[in-house]
Amino acid sequence: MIKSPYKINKNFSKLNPFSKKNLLNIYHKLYFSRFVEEVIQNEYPNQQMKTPTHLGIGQEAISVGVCLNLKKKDAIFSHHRSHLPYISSDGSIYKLFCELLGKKNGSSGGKGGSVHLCSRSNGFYGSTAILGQAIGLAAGAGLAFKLKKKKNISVAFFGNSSLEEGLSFETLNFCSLKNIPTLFVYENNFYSTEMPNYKGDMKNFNPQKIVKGLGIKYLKVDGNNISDVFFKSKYAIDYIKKNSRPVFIEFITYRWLEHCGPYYDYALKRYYRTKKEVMYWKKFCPVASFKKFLIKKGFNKDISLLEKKINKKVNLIYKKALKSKKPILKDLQTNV
Amino acid sequence: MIKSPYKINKNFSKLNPFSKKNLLNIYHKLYFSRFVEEVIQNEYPNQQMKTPTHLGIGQEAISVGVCLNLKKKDAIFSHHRSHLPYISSDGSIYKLFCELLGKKNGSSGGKGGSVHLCSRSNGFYGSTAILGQAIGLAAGAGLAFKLKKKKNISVAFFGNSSLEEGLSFETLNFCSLKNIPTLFVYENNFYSTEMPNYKGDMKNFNPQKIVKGLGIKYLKVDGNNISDVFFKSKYAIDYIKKNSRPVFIEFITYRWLEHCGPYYDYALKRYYRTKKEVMYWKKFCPVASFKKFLIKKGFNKDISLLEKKINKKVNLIYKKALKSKKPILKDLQTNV
Amino acid sequence: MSKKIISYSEMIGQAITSNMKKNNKIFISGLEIDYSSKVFGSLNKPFEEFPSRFVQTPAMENGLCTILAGSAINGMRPIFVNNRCDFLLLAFDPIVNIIDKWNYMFDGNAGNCPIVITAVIGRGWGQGATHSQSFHNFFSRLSGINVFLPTFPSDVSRVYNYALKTKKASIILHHRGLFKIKEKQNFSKKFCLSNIIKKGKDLAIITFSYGSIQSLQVSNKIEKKFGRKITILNLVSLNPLDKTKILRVAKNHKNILLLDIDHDEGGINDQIFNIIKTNFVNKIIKKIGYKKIPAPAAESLEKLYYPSNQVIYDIACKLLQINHKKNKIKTDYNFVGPY
Amino acid sequence: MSKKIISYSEMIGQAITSNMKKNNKIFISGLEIDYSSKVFGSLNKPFEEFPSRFVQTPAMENGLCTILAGSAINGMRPIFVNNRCDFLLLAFDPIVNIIDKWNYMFDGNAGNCPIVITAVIGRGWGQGATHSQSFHNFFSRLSGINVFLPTFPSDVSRVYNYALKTKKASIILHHRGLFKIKEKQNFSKKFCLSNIIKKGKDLAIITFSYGSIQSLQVSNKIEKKFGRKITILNLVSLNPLDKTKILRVAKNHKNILLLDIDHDEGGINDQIFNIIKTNFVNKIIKKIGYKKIPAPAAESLEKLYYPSNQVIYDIACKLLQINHKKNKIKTDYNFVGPY
Ligand SMILES: Cc1ncc(C[n+]2csc(CCOP(=O)(O)OP(=O)(O)O)c2C)c(N)n1
Ligand SMILES: Cc1ncc(C[n+]2csc(CCOP(=O)(O)OP(=O)(O)O)c2C)c(N)n1
Ligand SMILES: [Mg+2]
Ligand SMILES: [Mg+2]
Repeated sequence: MIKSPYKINKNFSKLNPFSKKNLLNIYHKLYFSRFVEEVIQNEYPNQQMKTPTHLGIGQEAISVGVCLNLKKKDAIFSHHRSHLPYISSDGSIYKLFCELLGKKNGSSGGKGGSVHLCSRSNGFYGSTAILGQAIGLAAGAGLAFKLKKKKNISVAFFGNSSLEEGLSFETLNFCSLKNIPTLFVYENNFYSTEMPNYKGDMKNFNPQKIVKGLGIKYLKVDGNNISDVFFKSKYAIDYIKKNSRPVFIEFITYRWLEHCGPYYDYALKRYYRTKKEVMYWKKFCPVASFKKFLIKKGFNKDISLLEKKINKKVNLIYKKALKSKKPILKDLQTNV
Repeated sequence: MIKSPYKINKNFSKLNPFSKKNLLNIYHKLYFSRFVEEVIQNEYPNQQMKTPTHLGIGQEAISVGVCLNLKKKDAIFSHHRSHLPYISSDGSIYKLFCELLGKKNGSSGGKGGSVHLCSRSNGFYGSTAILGQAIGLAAGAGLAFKLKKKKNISVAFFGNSSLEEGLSFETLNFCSLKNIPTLFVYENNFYSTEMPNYKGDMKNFNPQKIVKGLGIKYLKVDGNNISDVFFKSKYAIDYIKKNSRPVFIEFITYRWLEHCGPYYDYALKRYYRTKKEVMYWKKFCPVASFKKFLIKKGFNKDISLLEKKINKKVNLIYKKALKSKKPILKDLQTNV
Repeated sequence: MSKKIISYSEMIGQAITSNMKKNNKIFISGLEIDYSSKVFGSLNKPFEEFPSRFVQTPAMENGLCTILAGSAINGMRPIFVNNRCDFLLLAFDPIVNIIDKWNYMFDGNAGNCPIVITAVIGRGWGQGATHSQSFHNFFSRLSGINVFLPTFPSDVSRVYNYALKTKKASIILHHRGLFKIKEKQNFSKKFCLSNIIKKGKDLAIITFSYGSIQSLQVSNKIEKKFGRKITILNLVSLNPLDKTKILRVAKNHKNILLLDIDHDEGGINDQIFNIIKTNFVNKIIKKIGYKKIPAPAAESLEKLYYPSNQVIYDIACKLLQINHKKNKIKTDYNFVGPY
Repeated sequence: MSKKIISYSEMIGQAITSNMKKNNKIFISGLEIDYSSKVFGSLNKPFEEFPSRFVQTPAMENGLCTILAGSAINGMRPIFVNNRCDFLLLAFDPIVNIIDKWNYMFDGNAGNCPIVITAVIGRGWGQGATHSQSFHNFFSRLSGINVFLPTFPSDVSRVYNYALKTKKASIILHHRGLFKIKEKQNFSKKFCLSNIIKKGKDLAIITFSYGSIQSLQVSNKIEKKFGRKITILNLVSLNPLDKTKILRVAKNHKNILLLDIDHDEGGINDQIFNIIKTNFVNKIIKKIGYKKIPAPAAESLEKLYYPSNQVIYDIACKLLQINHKKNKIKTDYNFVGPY
């Protein structure tokens, strides 16, 4: 069984100086991400969202924590598990639902599906379905910022397999060589599809040594702890801006659901990991653990209000999306 | 100016226990390699060898030293700078000349040119013109040995740029993961075409850290010292066979001539490196320095005899190759 | 035994397994190949019988293809399995610069490179632009690689038996809509580049892969409704192309319909058009292919992007000078996702 | 000024430089681009004027192409320079899955990706199979990328001016035999997909890149010897293809010769053949291309592999029903290596 190298809920105390409003804002983002994904999870079996969908439930703290430190003009790219970074960068939920439902009002007019989201005005430049591309594209956006002498940074969200592709190696070497202001967000969730990385494909693979061997600053962070994610990525982003150098962060996290689709693996009798393991990791839930911290602070009521509000709002938006129009013949050949 | 991290002719004393015959055999191989390349260098301007040719003069010790430790059934692959590994694996010089001259008797029937040599019966499986391929192909040959439960190993000869390609990263990870018996011979000659690696493309690139980060044993060796090359590659090959694990050796060396063609860069007024630098490195000549060692041992006469014999033989072979037949229409569409 | 019904997917597994039994040089490699679905079930059987001959790998299409080519050059017979044809783009260098040319570049002196590359062509259920492509039109232009697109279990059987024995490399592309196709297992074992899967004198359709399935559905309907009979030539191999058979079919038909499962301009449709027209000036030929745009994800657009049975039906009827107007025919493509 | 004679290579440099002056988003990247030869001298001028806008890189074709695509998506106009078209195989994934589809996949909401990719097509002097390929037939099938193969300095000027301004991505392929072609610099600046570079009523040749040069040499000889006049349509763009012009030329000629600079089956020749035959049933069309094998290295084989002027001459004469028998014409391809 794969265990976390960190203790549960290690520490949120660094967030103590934050105002109540700020703290609730963070929780808002975490819970909102979770709930949107849960709506998709629940609706997916109805066969209305006909597009391969990779849910991020369990990994919310990473995108929320990183994106809290970004500016609207920074550039974000993501791999296939794209919903969370899209949501965290304030991409429209209506457009997300529409995209999944194949509607004209989707973020990509229905042409892209779950793996091709974008919200350019929010800095979410795009997600793609081919492993590694997000890494190269983000580096390219960073190169553009550098050439344009802008102070912005670019960010790539990606997982284990993307890192294995030669593309990532080439890109990291380039970014190191050319001083590209890019943050590499490596979501290490211990699995690629149904392969446990640490037994399988990445058995001898040491990201820290490799990344450092390319001259790039490397950090390892508990990806389920919003406080850690927030402060470490803040540090990284400051570092990038100050030194115009890339930074690579390995976030430890865990995906609860199956690789592609809405179910728990154990419910489908897939045996590449045990129910016990999933249950173990649920104890590291980034949303619940932070909620506990806030409840200890006495924000009980605010939280349940906030949750109810989100639930209602998101459900309404989903219904609206269901009713919105499908793209038709005249849309087929536009924007080629 | 790029300087060697090693002292000149550091030490041949480990070879002292070798018999005279053995020592002269090593010198034979070194001098033979050098002289064959010099014949090509001298004849190339006559425009009879119409194929882009990358001469290895200055780098002889690596292929000679490595190949002395190989068996006929081991598998060698090489990048574009292919003559030396081909010669060291006892590939026919007649076929080499014929190939360069575009003759039917060439090692590839004239279809391949300088970059596509092969001598399968001698274990030289092939060289290719695309950066990185030799690395992947050698790993594949190693995989085949492993699957066939053969005790042989495979070897890849390649330079700086091949190592930069994502292909090398993917391959090294694979070999580490699957316990592939492959020796990676990295000929670090400080340049790729006209780019000084350590100022340019490889400024932040640390092969040792990267290779180790992939769980592979790494050695760094003075590639101009035949004794070092011989013993370190012997050690590596024993290690590979014993542990069924890959080994990566970085050999430090220097290419004397232009990237592609027979001239000295300074003679063509190319300024990416100075004449002074080339002259400095000539003092590390792997052939001359070993010769000095043998002369000190009193093998003067044997050496000049051996050299004369080689000169005569090689020149004759070249003349024979010049006279041999060109491929004709009926050859064009065979072996597609 | 010989009357057993077998599916396309099972046939892949059976063909691979029986060849593995006979030849211990065959092994299977790819990423995600021990994914529980095992490429729509097609690898279940070989995996059960020869788990140790599976080489599951990291994500490294370029490296893996090069490595497997190297193993083939050194005497093995790798089957490089890909869950999508699109991923092969990352391996175009070893495919084109090594596998295609190895034999020729060394004039046969460096051995063969008998790798078998298989890949699934995604279609429908929101696969989108980068999970639904097929590069048969590109691969077919190479000289050193066979390109096969089997339609039926019988094709699968013959293609694998051939590909796993020939000295040349092969690329086998499986359309995702075919894995559940069933057939009685009493078919001929003789390898053929193409086969006539339906005979008729009124029209000839030359097509392959999922195009053959659609053509059958359309032809059956036309036969039932109007008694008009259609010949369907199923091109199992696009490289080499069965020019003899194409010309034989063309000779006997005035009207010919060409149906590609990619967009049509500058592809195999044009090549066949040329072959026919160069020999028979007066044939009436119509071509069908996708629109020249990437595949959209939304279902409503997918339906417009992929030629429906209706589109094929209408054009076939036009060629047959049947005025049907109100007749509707469904497209029977009911793949259920997500992957 | 306007009467200055300029070479193809100089024109590339000049076109890039003048665009760089006007648009500070343009930059140049590739490996070996500060190699002293600067892609046959073509980058000398931009490098002199804007050395800081050169991004020289390690060997990383896939990574680089993806990165440059990312920079284009973020507002820059990269020119991705390649010393050989063959190396692009390593970048087929970003070319096909990103650059070609970026606009469509996001329905225009994720911006354009206006990258310009240039590459040299090697030929002769023992380049061999992996340093001499051209993938125009593949690239032309993509929907989101323009494919240009300029023949003359005037084409170069117009193509670069267009490609560096349009929102779409472009691939510009330069045949190595063209870099020394010279022309007076008083040509029209108006961009066109194709142009007629010679007019005559007896035969039409439709071709491009180095094929246009060979066609000119052959036509001039035929005109001198036999007084027969040939039209040559120089296709500067293969994607989009100038169908209107092709049909206009076809309309006025009974005999048409198609000449590709790759092997011909299933390529642009077949596509043009189809376009013409679909509209004009009775045209007599001959096609010329390379043999369907990899390029050999030996000079004696290269001469047989690449269609010589003699081959074109003979076929043209046959179409013209000229019985010349003893007439010889040289192939004027005198590139000197090594690279
Ligand atoms: C080039 C390429 N090869 C294979 C795939 C198929 N594929 C999609 S997701 C995936 C595994 C992803 O795992 P990981 O990178 O760890 O991300 P996670 O799903 O865990 O977030 C694979 C192999 C692909 N999309 N692209
Ligand atoms: C994929 C690819 N990209 C570019 C080239 C062009 N090229 C040929 S050799 C070379 C540099 C090789 O330098 P290095 O690897 O250091 O080997 P050396 O020549 O020093 O032995 C380059 C860039 C190529 N052959 N293949
Ligand atoms: Mg993962
Ligand atoms: Mg080098």
